[in-house]
Order: sequence, then C-alpha cells, then structure tokens
Amino acid sequence: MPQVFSKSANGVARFVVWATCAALLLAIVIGIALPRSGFVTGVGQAVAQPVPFSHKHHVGQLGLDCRYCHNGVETSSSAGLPATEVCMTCHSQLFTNADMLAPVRASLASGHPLEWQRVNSVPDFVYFNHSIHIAKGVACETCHGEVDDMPLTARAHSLNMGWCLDCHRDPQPNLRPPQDVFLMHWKPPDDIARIRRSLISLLDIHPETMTDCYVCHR
Amino acid sequence: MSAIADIRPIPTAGIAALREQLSSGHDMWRSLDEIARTAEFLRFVEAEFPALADRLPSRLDRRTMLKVMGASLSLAGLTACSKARSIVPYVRQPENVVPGKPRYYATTLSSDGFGIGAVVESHEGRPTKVEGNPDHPASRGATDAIMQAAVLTLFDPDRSRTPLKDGEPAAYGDFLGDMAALASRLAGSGGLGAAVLMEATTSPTAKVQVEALRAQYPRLKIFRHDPLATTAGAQASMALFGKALMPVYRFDRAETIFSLDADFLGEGPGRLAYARDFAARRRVRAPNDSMNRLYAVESTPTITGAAADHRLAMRPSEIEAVAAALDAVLGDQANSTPSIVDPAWMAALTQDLRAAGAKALVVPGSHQSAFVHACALAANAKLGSVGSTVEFIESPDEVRSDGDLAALCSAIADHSVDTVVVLGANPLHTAPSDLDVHNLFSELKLLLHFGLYRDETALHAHWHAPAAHELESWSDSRAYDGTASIVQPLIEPLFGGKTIHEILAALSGRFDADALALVRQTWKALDDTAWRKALRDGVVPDSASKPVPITMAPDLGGLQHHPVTANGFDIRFVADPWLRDGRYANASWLQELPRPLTKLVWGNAALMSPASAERLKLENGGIINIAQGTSNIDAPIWITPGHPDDTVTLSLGFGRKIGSVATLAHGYDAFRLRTSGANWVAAGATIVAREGKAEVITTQHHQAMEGRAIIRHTSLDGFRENPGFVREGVPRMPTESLYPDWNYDEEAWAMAIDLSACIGCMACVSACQSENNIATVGPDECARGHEMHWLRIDRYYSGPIDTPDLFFQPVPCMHCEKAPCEVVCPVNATVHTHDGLNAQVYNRCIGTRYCSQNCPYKVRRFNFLDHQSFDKDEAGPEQAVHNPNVTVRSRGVMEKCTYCVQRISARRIQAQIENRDIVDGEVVTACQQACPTRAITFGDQNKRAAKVVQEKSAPHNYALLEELNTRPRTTYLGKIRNSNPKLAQLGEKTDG
Amino acid sequence: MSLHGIIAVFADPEALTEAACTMRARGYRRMDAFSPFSVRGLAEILGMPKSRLPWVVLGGGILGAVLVYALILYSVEIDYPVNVGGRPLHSWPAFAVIAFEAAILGAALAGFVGMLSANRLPRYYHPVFNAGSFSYARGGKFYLFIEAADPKFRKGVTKGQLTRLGAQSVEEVEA
Amino acid sequence: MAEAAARSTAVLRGRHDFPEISGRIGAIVLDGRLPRHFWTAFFFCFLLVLVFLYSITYLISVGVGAYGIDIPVAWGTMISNFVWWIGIGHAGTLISAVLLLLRQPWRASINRFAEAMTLFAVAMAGLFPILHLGRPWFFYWLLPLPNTHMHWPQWRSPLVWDFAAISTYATVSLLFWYMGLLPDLAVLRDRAKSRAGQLFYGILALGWRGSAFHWARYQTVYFLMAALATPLVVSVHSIVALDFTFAITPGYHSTIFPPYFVAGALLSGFAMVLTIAIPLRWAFSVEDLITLKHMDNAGKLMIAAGMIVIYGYASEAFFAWYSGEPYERAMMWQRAFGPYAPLFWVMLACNCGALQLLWFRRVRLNMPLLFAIALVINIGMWLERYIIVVTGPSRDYLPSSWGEQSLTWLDFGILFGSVGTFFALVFLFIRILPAITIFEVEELAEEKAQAT
Repeated sequence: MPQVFSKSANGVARFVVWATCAALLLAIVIGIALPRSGFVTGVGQAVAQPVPFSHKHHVGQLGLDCRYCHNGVETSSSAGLPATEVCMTCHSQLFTNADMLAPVRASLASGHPLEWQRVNSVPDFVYFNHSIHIAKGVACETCHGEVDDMPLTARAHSLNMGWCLDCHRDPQPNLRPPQDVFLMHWKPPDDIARIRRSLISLLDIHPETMTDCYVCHR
Repeated sequence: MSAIADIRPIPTAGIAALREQLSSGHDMWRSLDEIARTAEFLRFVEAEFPALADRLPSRLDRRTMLKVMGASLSLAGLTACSKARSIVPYVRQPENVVPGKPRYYATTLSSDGFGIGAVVESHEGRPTKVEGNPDHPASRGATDAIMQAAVLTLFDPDRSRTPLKDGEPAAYGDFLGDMAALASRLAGSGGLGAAVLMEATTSPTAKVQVEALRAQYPRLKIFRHDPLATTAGAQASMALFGKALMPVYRFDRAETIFSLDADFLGEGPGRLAYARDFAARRRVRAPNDSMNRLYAVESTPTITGAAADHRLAMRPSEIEAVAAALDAVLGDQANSTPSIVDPAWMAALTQDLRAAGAKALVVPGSHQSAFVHACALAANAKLGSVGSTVEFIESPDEVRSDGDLAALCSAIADHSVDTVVVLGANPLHTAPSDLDVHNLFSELKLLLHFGLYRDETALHAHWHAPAAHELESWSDSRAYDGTASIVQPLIEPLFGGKTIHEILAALSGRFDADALALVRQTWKALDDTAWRKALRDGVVPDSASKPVPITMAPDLGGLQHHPVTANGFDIRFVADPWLRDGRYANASWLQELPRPLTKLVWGNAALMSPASAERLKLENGGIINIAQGTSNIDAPIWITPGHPDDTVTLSLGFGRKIGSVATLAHGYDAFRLRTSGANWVAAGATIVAREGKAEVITTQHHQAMEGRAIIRHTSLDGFRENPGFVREGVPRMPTESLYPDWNYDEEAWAMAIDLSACIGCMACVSACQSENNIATVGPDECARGHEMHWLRIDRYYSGPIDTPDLFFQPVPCMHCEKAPCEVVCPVNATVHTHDGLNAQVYNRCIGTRYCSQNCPYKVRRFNFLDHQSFDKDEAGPEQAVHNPNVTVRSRGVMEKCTYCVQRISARRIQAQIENRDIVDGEVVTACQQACPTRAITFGDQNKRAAKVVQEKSAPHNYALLEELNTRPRTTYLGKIRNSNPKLAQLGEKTDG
Repeated sequence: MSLHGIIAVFADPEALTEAACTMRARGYRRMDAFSPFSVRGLAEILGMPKSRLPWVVLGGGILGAVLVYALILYSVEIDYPVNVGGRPLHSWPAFAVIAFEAAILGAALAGFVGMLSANRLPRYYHPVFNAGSFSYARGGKFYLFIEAADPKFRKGVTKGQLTRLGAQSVEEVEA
Repeated sequence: MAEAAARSTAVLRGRHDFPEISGRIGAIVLDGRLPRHFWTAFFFCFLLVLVFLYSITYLISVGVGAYGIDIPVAWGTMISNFVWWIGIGHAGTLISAVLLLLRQPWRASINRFAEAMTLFAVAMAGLFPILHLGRPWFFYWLLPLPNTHMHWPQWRSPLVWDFAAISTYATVSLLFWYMGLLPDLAVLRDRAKSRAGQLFYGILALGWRGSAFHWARYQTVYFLMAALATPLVVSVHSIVALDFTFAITPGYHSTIFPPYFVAGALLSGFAMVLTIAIPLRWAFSVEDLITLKHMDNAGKLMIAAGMIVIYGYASEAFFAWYSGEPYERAMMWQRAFGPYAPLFWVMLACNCGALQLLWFRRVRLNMPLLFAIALVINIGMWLERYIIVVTGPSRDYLPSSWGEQSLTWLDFGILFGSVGTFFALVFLFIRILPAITIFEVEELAEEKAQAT
C-alpha cells in the first residue's frame, strides 16, 4: 500500500514535539517573570500629575522635611497629602504667577481640590498604616525609595504581598533608629547589625506575629 | 479608606454627566419613586443629586435598589474616591482633622421626643457609627438598634431634597417668601385661624420658641400629634397627685418587681438605663450572690416578659382586673373582687412584694389605662417604695398644647382653623382611622409640612420644607430623668434641610435665624467653657430634674375599674420595635433586623396564641381579616407561644406606600384599624380566616432545643445547690486531643456572654451590622436564607406551648482553637492568628463554602449575590456610611464575625506606637459596646486580672457544643432564673 | 531506490511465529514482524531484550510522589507556616493522599512517554508502508520482514527460504 | 435462551471474518452512514448543550445565589452532580482496567466506549467543582502556582485532594484510552478512502504499524497502566467520599462512606454503561459484538455493587443509632421523616427496590426492561448524592439554624444540560472514533479459533 506521509513527516513530527515542550517552558518562565516586572508593578514609571511636582527640588534641593506636607505620617494610617493652602504658604510668595502652578491657584480660588494621581497604592483590602512603621523605625525611603532624586515621583518597589512579607518575616535589615526615619540616603553606622538587633527588643517587635493575615487584611 | 473626603457641595461636573444619564435615568427614577414626575425629577436631581444620579444602575431590580438605598448617597468626597487611581487632598484642611484618624463627637438622638446621648464616630467628616454616651443617664454607653441606624437614615437618598410647592420642587427662597406672607398675616390676625401641629419633643429651645410664638400670636393654636403617645400615666398622676408627674424607676434598688403589662426593657425613653440597672441585679457568679425577681403580667409577648422569672399572659382588657386584684390584696380587702389570676400566683407575688417592702416595685404598662397606672402607683405607695424604687419628676419641657390631632380636626371642621403648619409629624399616615384627616386638610387655605421625607402629608401639603437630620442639626433635648443635653451636627445638612428651630423662628418672622444661635440663647446660663464642656460631654451638668414629693389622693383619685364585656378578640396595638410608627421604615438595617421574639423581618404579622390559631384552623402565614368598628384589614398570622388567647397583636409602622425601601417590605398598616378612643387596646374585634397564605419572612424556623444542651439554665436555688449545673447530664468535653496544643503566649482574645443578662434586644446585632459594613439583602433573599448578620440572637422556647419559657442566645463566631472551618478551606482563606483569632481573609476566599458546611454553629455568612459592590465606581453611594476600616465584601466570598479585628488592630497599633501592652478593656467589640445589659465581655484571657477571665472562671461558664472539642474562645454563662420556689419549678433540667 | 528489505505475508500467527523461529535459527538477526494484534512470544523470538519499561514506570511514580511531598513540606514548614485549625504543621496523613495521587500520575506519564520513545513513535514515514502487500488495516495478514542490512541477507536466497516457509507472497521493499 | 447464547458467540467463528470485523467497525466511522434517529437524538442533546451553556453563563454572571443553596445548606446540586458524574466514570475504568487484569474476554467489545464514557463523565464532573465556587475565576488558587502573594493551597483540605485526584484520574484515563485507540487509529488510517481521513487518523495513529517489538512494549505498559488505574479508581471516589467524611457535620461524618461511595459509583457507572450500550448495539446492529453476555454480566455486577450500597445504607443508619450521638440520630430520623423524606424513600425504591429485579436472568436478558432499570438506578443514585449533601447540614447541631434548600430552574438547567452535553459527546465519539476495539475483538476471534 502507498505511504500516507512523506519522508519529511518524521522530521516535522519530531520538531512539533520538541517545539511544544519549549513553548510550555517559555510560558512558565514568562508567567513567573511578568507579574514581577515593571510593566505590571509600575516600578520606576513616573505618573503624569496635574502639577509636575518635583520631590527632587523640594526635598533634595530645598531640603523640606517629609512631614511638612505629609503631616499625618506619624499619627495616622494615611500620611496625608498637603492641602492646597499648604502649597500656597510658600507659593503665595514664590513663583506667584508661574504657569506651572496655575492649577494650584485655581484650586484655592475655586475651592475644588487638586486631583493628584496615585503613585504608591495598595488594593482596598490592604490596610497599611504609616504611623506604626514610622514608630518602629522603618524609614520613608525604605518603601518609597529615594524620592529626593525623583523629579517626577515614581513607585520604588512593587508593593506586592510578597515584597511586604519579606520585611514582615525578617524586619531587621530594614530597621534604623526611629529618629532617623525621615533622613534620605541614610548611611548606616558600622555597628548597625548590633543596633538593629537591639532595636528589635527595644521597640518590642514580634516578627512571629507580623505575618498574621489580619495585620493587613480586615 | 484611601481617598480623602472634602465635605463640600457637589462639583458642577456632575450635572453634565447627569444629562446623559437622564434618558435612561428618569424611567428608573419613576419606578424608584412613584410620585416623581419627570419634569420634577429633572429639576430636583439636577439641583441636588448628580452624584447619585450617575451612579444608579440602568435597571433597578429589588436588590440593586437596596444597594443604592441600603446606605445611600455619595457626598462630594465620594466623587473624589470614585476614580480609584486618583487621590484628593483638602483645599483648606479643617482644624484637627487628620485624614485616616476617626473623630468622635457627643450628641443626642431622640427617642419618642426624649433624648438619648450618643457618641458618633466620624471619618473625614462622614458619620459612620453611633455609640452610646457613657456620661448620659439614658444611654450609659449603650445603644439600641434605632440609634445605630441613625447614620443610615442620614444618608438615605429618599430623604426630601428640596422644598415642594403643591408636590413640585421649588426654590427655598419661594418657600421663605410664602412664609413671610404667612408670618405677616399671623401678625395681622394675632394668629387667628392658624394652628401648629407638633410632634412629641422635649427640646427646651423649642419650648421657649413656642411660648414666644404664643406670646407673639395670642390666638395661634398649638396641637400635638404623637401616634405613639401614652397619656394614661399623666391622667393617673393628675388624678392622684393633682399634677402630671413622670415616674422614674430605680431598678438598681428594686428587689421584687411586678410588671403590669409594662415592657420597661424594650419601650420608653429610659429603656437602656432600666435594662442596665435591671440586669446589674441579676449577675450571679457565686452561690451566695443575690438576684432580683421579676413577675410579669403581659397582654403581648415582650422581651420584658421573656426576662421575667414568672410570667402570665392576660388579655389586655383583663389587666385592669389584675391591677384591681393587686390593689385589693395590698389593701387587705382580700378577694373583694374575684381575682382572675391563679390565687397561688397572686399570693406568692404579694408575699414577695410585701417582703421586699420599700425595695418592691410595681410598674404599669405605659399604654394601659389610667386605672392600672393608679393601682400601680397606689401599690408602690402602700409598699413604701415611692421615693425608693420609684421617684416622680415634673415632665421635662413638655410643650403646652391645645389638644391632639382629634382636637385639630374638629377645629378645622368648624372652620376655626384654616392654616396648619405641620412640624415633623405625618398625620396622613399615622392618624386614627376615624379621623378623615385627608379631606379635612384638603379644606385648608394653607397647609405647610416640614419633615425628613416627602411623605403622605408632604405630598398633600401646599408647601413642604425638608428637615435636617438630627445628625445635621443644632438642637437640645431632655432625657427620661430630665437631664438636658445638646444636639450638635456631625455634618452640614446634605440637602439644605432646616431644623425645627429655624422653621419656628421663620414663623415668628425671623428668617435669618441660625439654629446654633437659638440653642445657645436657650443655654445662655452656661458660660462658654461650660457650654463647650456640655458639648464635649454630651450632657448639661446636673440638669436632671429633682424628684418632687407627692401626696396621694385616697381610693385611686376616683378612677374606677371598668370591666370590659365585649366578646370577640382583643386587639393589642404595639409600635414595631424598630420602625416605631413607620418613621424608620426606609432604613434597610431596621427592616432586616429580626424582631426580638418573632424573628420576623421585612414585614409584620398578626400575632396570636397557638390555641386561638388552632381554633381558627390557621397556621403561620394564614390570612385573617380583622374587623374593628367600621374598618377592617387583612393580615397574615404568626403563631406566638405565650401570647394570650382571644387576642391579636398588631404592630404599627408597616404598610407604607412611600419610600423605596419601605415599599419593599411586606405587611399591613395597622393604623387603618386604630381609632382615637382605643390607641393601644381595642376590644370586641371580629376575626375571620381568609383563603390563602401570605409570605411571612423569619430568620429562625425552629424554636425548640430538641433536648440538646444548648442553653443551659436553672433556677437560683438550683444554682445554689449545684453551681456547676451546666456540666450536669451533658456530654463531657474531651480532654484529650490527637494534636499537640498550639500555645498562644501573646494575647489570647476571648469572649464571655452572660445568658442571664441578655434580654434579646438585638442592639448588638445592629451595632455589628453598622461596624462591619454588613450588607442588607432584602426580603426575597432573606426568605431564601441569604441574610448576612454575623451575629444572631437565637430564641428558643421550652416548656408548655401556651406558657413557655423564653431563652435568648447571642451567637457570634466561636473562634474555635481547633476550628473545623479552617482545616477544610482549600486556599488558606480562613486561618488562625497568633492571638487565637479565627481570621477570615476575604480577598483570598474563592467561595467553596466548605467552611460553612463544617461549622457546627453555622455562624458563617456567604455573599451569595452581589449585595454590595466591591468596585468603588458603582459602589459610590454606599461608601458614605461604610466603616473605612473594614473591607467591603464582594460576591462569592464567605464572611463572619472577626471579634472586630479592625478595633483590635487599631488598639494594638496604638499600644505598639506607645511601646506598651494592650490594657484590659481597651479593645471593645461593637456588640459589647452596644449591649445595654453588659452581657458581653471581651478581652485577653492570658491576662489573669482581665474581666473576661473573671467571667469565664464563674462556675456556670460553658462552651457551646463543647463535646465536639472545637475549643471555642466564646463561652456562655448559663441562664439563671430567680423563680419563686413556692410556684411551679421551671427549667430545673439543663436542656430545653 | 535502494532495497530496504524483504517482506513475507503469512496467513496466520502460527505460521508467522514458526517462520520467525526458523529464520532466527538460520542466523537472521535484523528482522521485524507485523500483526494486527499482539502475537504472544513473537518479540522474544525476534530477539528483543527484556523491556526496562516497568522500571521507568516505577521511577516515574516515586519521582512524582517525592517531588509533591517535598513541595508540600516546603510550603507548610519553611515558606509560610500557618496555624490552620490548631493542626500540626506537618499533617502527614493529609499530605500522603496527595502524594499518592502524584505517584499514580507520574507513573502513568512515565509509562506512556516511555512506551512511545522506546518504540520511536511518532514515526509517520516507514519503509514498510512501501510494500504493496502490506496493509495494517486488513486484518488476518501476518508479516515477517527481513532487512537488507542483515549480514545473512541474500536477496534470492532469503526470498526462497521465506516462500518455502509457506509465505503467501514475498515482496521486496524499497527504502 | 439457547439462541441467545448461540448469538452471543456467533461472531467468533473462524478467522475469515477478521477483515469483516475491522470493516464493519471501521465503516461506522469512515462511511458515516448513520441512521436518522442517531442525528435526531444528537440534535436533542445539542439543544440541552445550549441550555447548559446558557445556565453556566447565567450562573457565573449573577452568582451562585441564583441556584438553590443557602445557609445552612451551602452545598447543593453542584456537589451532587459532581459526585454523580465521577461515580459514572468509574464503571468505564473498572471494565477496561480491572477486567483486563482479570483477563475477562467479554470486556473486549465494550471497554472502548466504556472508557470514552469515563472520560466524558469525568469532564462533566470536573466542571462542577468550579461552577460551585463563589468566585470561579479564582479556581486556580487550588494549585501550587508561583505567585506574588506568596500563598499556597491548604493541603489538609479534601477539596485539594479532590483536585489532585480528579486531574490525575482524568489524565490517566485519557492516556489509557488513547493507548487503546492507537492500533485502531492505524486501522482507520489504512482504511480511510479520503485524504482528509487518512491524515486525521494517520496523525493520531503516530505511525503505528503493528511491529512485534512495539506490540511487546505496548502490552507491558498497557497492563501496567491498568494496574495503576485500579487503585486510582478506588482512591478517587474514596477521596470524594472524604469530602463528606472529613466534615464533622452529622450525616457527613461517617466512616462507611469511602467503600460505599466506590460501590455506589460502580452501580451508577454500570447503569450508565447499559443506558448507552443497549441503544448502541440496537442502533448499529452490533448485537453480535456486544452480546447478551455483556448485558448479563453488567447486570450481575450491578446487583453485586448494589448490594454493597444497600449494606452501606443499612450500616449508616445502624451506626447513627448505635453511636448514641443525639445529633446523628436526629439527623437520620429527619432524613427518613423530615422535609426530605420523599426523596429518601424514592431513592430507596430505586436503588434497593428496582435493583432486586436483576437477580433474575430473564430480566437481565430483557433489553427494554434492563434499560428501564438502568435509568431508574441512574436517578436513584443522583438522589442518593443529593440527599447526602443536603440532609446533614439542613439538620445539624443548633436547631436555630435548621433550614432547607429551595431549588431554582438553574439547578435543573445545569443538571440536564450536563446530561445532554455528556450524550452529545458520546454521539460525536461514536461518529469519529471506533466505539468497539477492533484489535482486541480480532485477538478474541483468534483465541476462539485456537480453541476450536
């Protein structure tokens, strides 16, 4: 009887078999890598804002303290955004008619708030509390990165659950004396390891309790 | 939670968006609200409501409707959260508002005109939760269901949003214009032909203003319409003391209490304080502790009767006979009247009363006849308890009125009144059926209505003006004992509503009057510091009325016992415990909160005894026709063990025709059967069974404990003989376990619930709903067993069906240490925490519902449908009332009691910041905080001194279904009744 | 077109087996036989060594079980230990169930893949299909095939031997 | 009877019908000349498929609240459908694997579609646990996939065991079935007239050519797989039973469940085999390949499995009483006399009553009657599963939360939809693949020839 398939069929078959295996492998790799990549987490991607506010200028160059604008950070769950008035305390004197600041003046005049775009946000079912992190010596820059180098603010870390857990399981590497939490580019002293160990007991930090679900989900 | 609200009028952007909406929009608005005509709708939505309008789903089935109504409209702040990715700061940050930190303000909520102090939690200016004010005598830190719902009614989008002229929206300016005209006319005529119809109020400011009005317009008439008014007490007091005095009971001093059809735990402005005092005398922890004893004679089952040690069910018309008998016996003119009560019972009662002497207390039912009140007063006097367990005060700030609605109607009928200003009341719905208010009001030249809702009266009136919600108002009021407190606003009026003070001022021709100024004026005695203190504490210091000495007229001041000879059924009218006269009918929380005894939701039924139902050959839901005088209504029956025979209990408040939520409910309108004469009790009604059945929705279908040791109870003597009675004849708790124990070396949260203290008032359930963003699901879903309450109060009957014992058992999550639910969850969505909480992680849950299947207590609730949206954009309106610290659960997710984990976390974070341990009593769960009787204790059972540890160490502490070895953290203290040994011993055995 | 071998058609399994035996006895080593269903013992006759597939299957089973159990242990003991209903972290009875299923799965997969690769399947083109007389479909035909590469192969001789063994037909097969 | 017995062996005479066997079986597929009632039946099933799709869409877009479940009875028809379908699958594996190991010659002509039935049943069953979920789109959280929230399945949960068991079962059944198909696909490849047919079957056949070496390895693995499938099939339904046994709910927490679920599975499985086989052999007049002998044996197996099931019922009731557990006792009483009593008694009538008829050979050989009994038992077994699922939780520990389910159209839409889909798949299978194993029937014929 005649051949159903030509000689090449075997080669094709072998190729198809191996190609399928390779494709599966690739799919797995992508599946693991993609959710952690900047495309998904938005790390390092500056967000367009109604006013191109520059932390680089205000913090890096003028040296404003974080708390000048984010005044809730030590006492409240949310760090808080500056009210238009706060901007105007200076900008009623400086750059009083810079076009860049028109929206701010408009806001004050009309009473309609400025609508900033979120840069660092977690889902609604995640309850992050700034005050406790500040109190326990987790610095601003630990999560928000070196904002004083950011002309336009961008997310510094993925802020996904895995990333949070890393620190909640072993906070020590991210601790510093609470009085230093607002410093940028903080240079750890040489005996930092000992300091951190003492901080754990001093600040009464219990990592074993910090991975309970309700710590973040309520 | 994330975005920051700015309390400010709706941005103009909304209106443009609205225009697109309207094409599809107005249809659903019509369905949502029958009376809206498109033109009108156009105007008022445009004027008031862009935010809600563009959030309404395109088709409103009942459930989506509830989602919109369940808690209502969005403030400007919510348009801010509506874009999930954007975040909006203040323009001018209000002083001492820290975004993310709740603030608490003391204010006063009104209950039948009296004040009950409250502390309201506010998030960035949104009132989200009502707590009791510990410093206020009428609250003592406790709340009830209605107070909890205040925040919900505040955000109710059905509330009146604009003035209406002949039912058409009009500008407030025009309204003021006509008011000016009216005022000048009144000035001219000295108020001739004009009348003001007021609700019950104890506001000193209102009183001052009304008196001023009288002075200004001498011929102005003031009438009072209060459908739930009970006047008999005042009559009796007039007859006996010559002046209308108000009794204040001191249950903390009472040893033996006899309730003559009085529901002092569930009704009246003092109920929370009374419940606290009453239960405080029933905390038995050791054999030598003592306990008060409550005898109750009731014409309808109430929670007071359920709490009684000895209870008799009597026809309402027979209560007078009982009172007479009591009077006779105490007057030593033994059986002058043939007693209808079992002599042994009466003997035991009188013996106990006499023994208690000054510590005895006889309480008359406020709705009962003046004669019953007189007998009770006399009895107290004879027992020497006046001044000890009962004191009398001048009724606080009663606004002097020229009569009730009936009087007004006759005045209109004889044309002596042609202008009526209705302040708050809704006579067209709540008038007795023998008054033809509708026609009479039609004859008026001018009918002004002022109220929260566009209700029947509002739509009939020439002018309607929206009232401000009590959480939006400046006012003041007095508590049951006369203590004055200030009502301060939590939020600017959402719909530009006005307070009653502003309207009264307008009547007197002052249109610029500001409520705060008026109230401050009334309290000018207080200097600014005192005023601020009064605001902060929520009470005006030592403003309580002083008891007045009384001299009692002999032989009951001439009041006679009129034996009722009418045959046929007695009708006993009661106000629905939550909806009252129907004013709260649009609050879905209240509609869906099971009634304490019947566990009915979303509708009322005609309650009758098993015997009567048997005679009529009816079962639950069977329809009867009740004819009384000229009118008659159809109603489904609900068989209620312990209900007196030949009596039917009808509850007011249902059958509303207006209000998007109110109209979802089933049920009849009992006002149509009520006549001026017989406000609360009517004799000689004829009842005939009809064909067919109606759906009566209940959340508990089985009433008996089936011989299981669920509620373990005994008598006081039983307890003294055997303090460990809860362990008698019940399966032992296994001591061995296959698994090694986990040790909880930090906190170990636990709860103890004292069944002897629980009166089943449902305050805890309502508080839980408010605190934890629990969805309402509507009548249809409730009927399918989809209701969502995390905490339920089980009600069981035991003993003979005609005179059963009643038991209540609050059932939250038990937080089992060996939780069956956790092991079966395939995705780790419910796991244990280091402090022993049985945590439920909504965002991890995929809804296999295995945990619920495996929960022996069935305390888990499942979002079967999309009851409240997870997505901020559509959810908008609901968020206004939501607790920002609790996740809103999406469809397909299991949820349950978390021991208010958000509160635990908040306290822990605070403690951690301050580098200290959480102290005992710092964490208070919502249910515990609301409980009037302090039946619930919560704390860390690793702390030796903790209150919860003391409670759990009581000899009668037991865990529910402990034989399953689930090791619950929630345990119960067995129920102890102080039954009189001379009377039949009830409930000696530990099972139902 | 080179010669691939010679194929002989027999009427029944017995004949085929017999022929195979004789040819084998005559020292032919590179032979194959084709039948519509498995003929017992034929493969051994043609000199097939004992199959190692059973070991492959066993290996697959063990591998599956061990991998899965290890994964479970890692997840509950090391990566994210949680207190679930007060049960011990290492609840082996529960984990054993999953390991068992994994074992079966591993074994089955190993068996299937092993069988195909040992048989060099898929192989869509095969010289034997060139034989006009060869048809797998029409049952009742049993074929003996002798490769031209066989040391003892002599076209004429081999043909003759096959015919004498009672072949219904003998045919040359092109490569 | 004699002629029946004669017919039952008619096909296995002489070797000249080898081509005839493969020809006849191949023809069904290749020439596709199928009787009209085949297509009418298929069309009817297709309508049910549409119902199934609509119901599923509705369920997923509205939420699980749209069907009967509630609190306390949070599991409903989805779970009973799942257990029912899984059970049906088991007979196929039993026939193909266990009977193969036991060298039962009569399996040859029915194992192929029995295995196909297994596959489709498992496919149906596999859908239900997902449809059952409140958030079906997250079903993959049951798998240990690498994720950014560092979370794992909860391995102690029987549902995770289920997941493992079902997926394993599906894979193994598929492999086993495909292996069985290989030689027959080769037959079709060589018989196919059209190029398309040649390619289709050719590609699937992987170039099988019946080499003796191939056959040797093939047989080894085929038997090994059978040996694997046997413990697997037992484990699968035992694990399904553990979903219930594992729970402390009265009526669930019963150690008899695993064995009695397996027996129940066989009972319903063989019922389904007959439900398919009887019309099949009549429609394609293959009474001489699927003979009365098969029907007879299937009947015997059913009565065997059925009696174990009955024993299960008995012991369940007995131990509920003997345990002295008030909750277990109350639950049993409620099952028999409570709100679900009607279902309970109907179930007994089907699974215990109707079953007894199979004791009689006359009944086992009477096709219409046998078919009817098979249907009745299918219904009975579904009821059994539903009763087990709902009666427990509806009458558990606290009477305050007692309650029943009220089924909606969706429950039935999905149940009948799945039945229709199942049969539609069976029809498609009959159309495009040989429903009867060609090579084994030929082997059988050969052996018979040896014997004579």
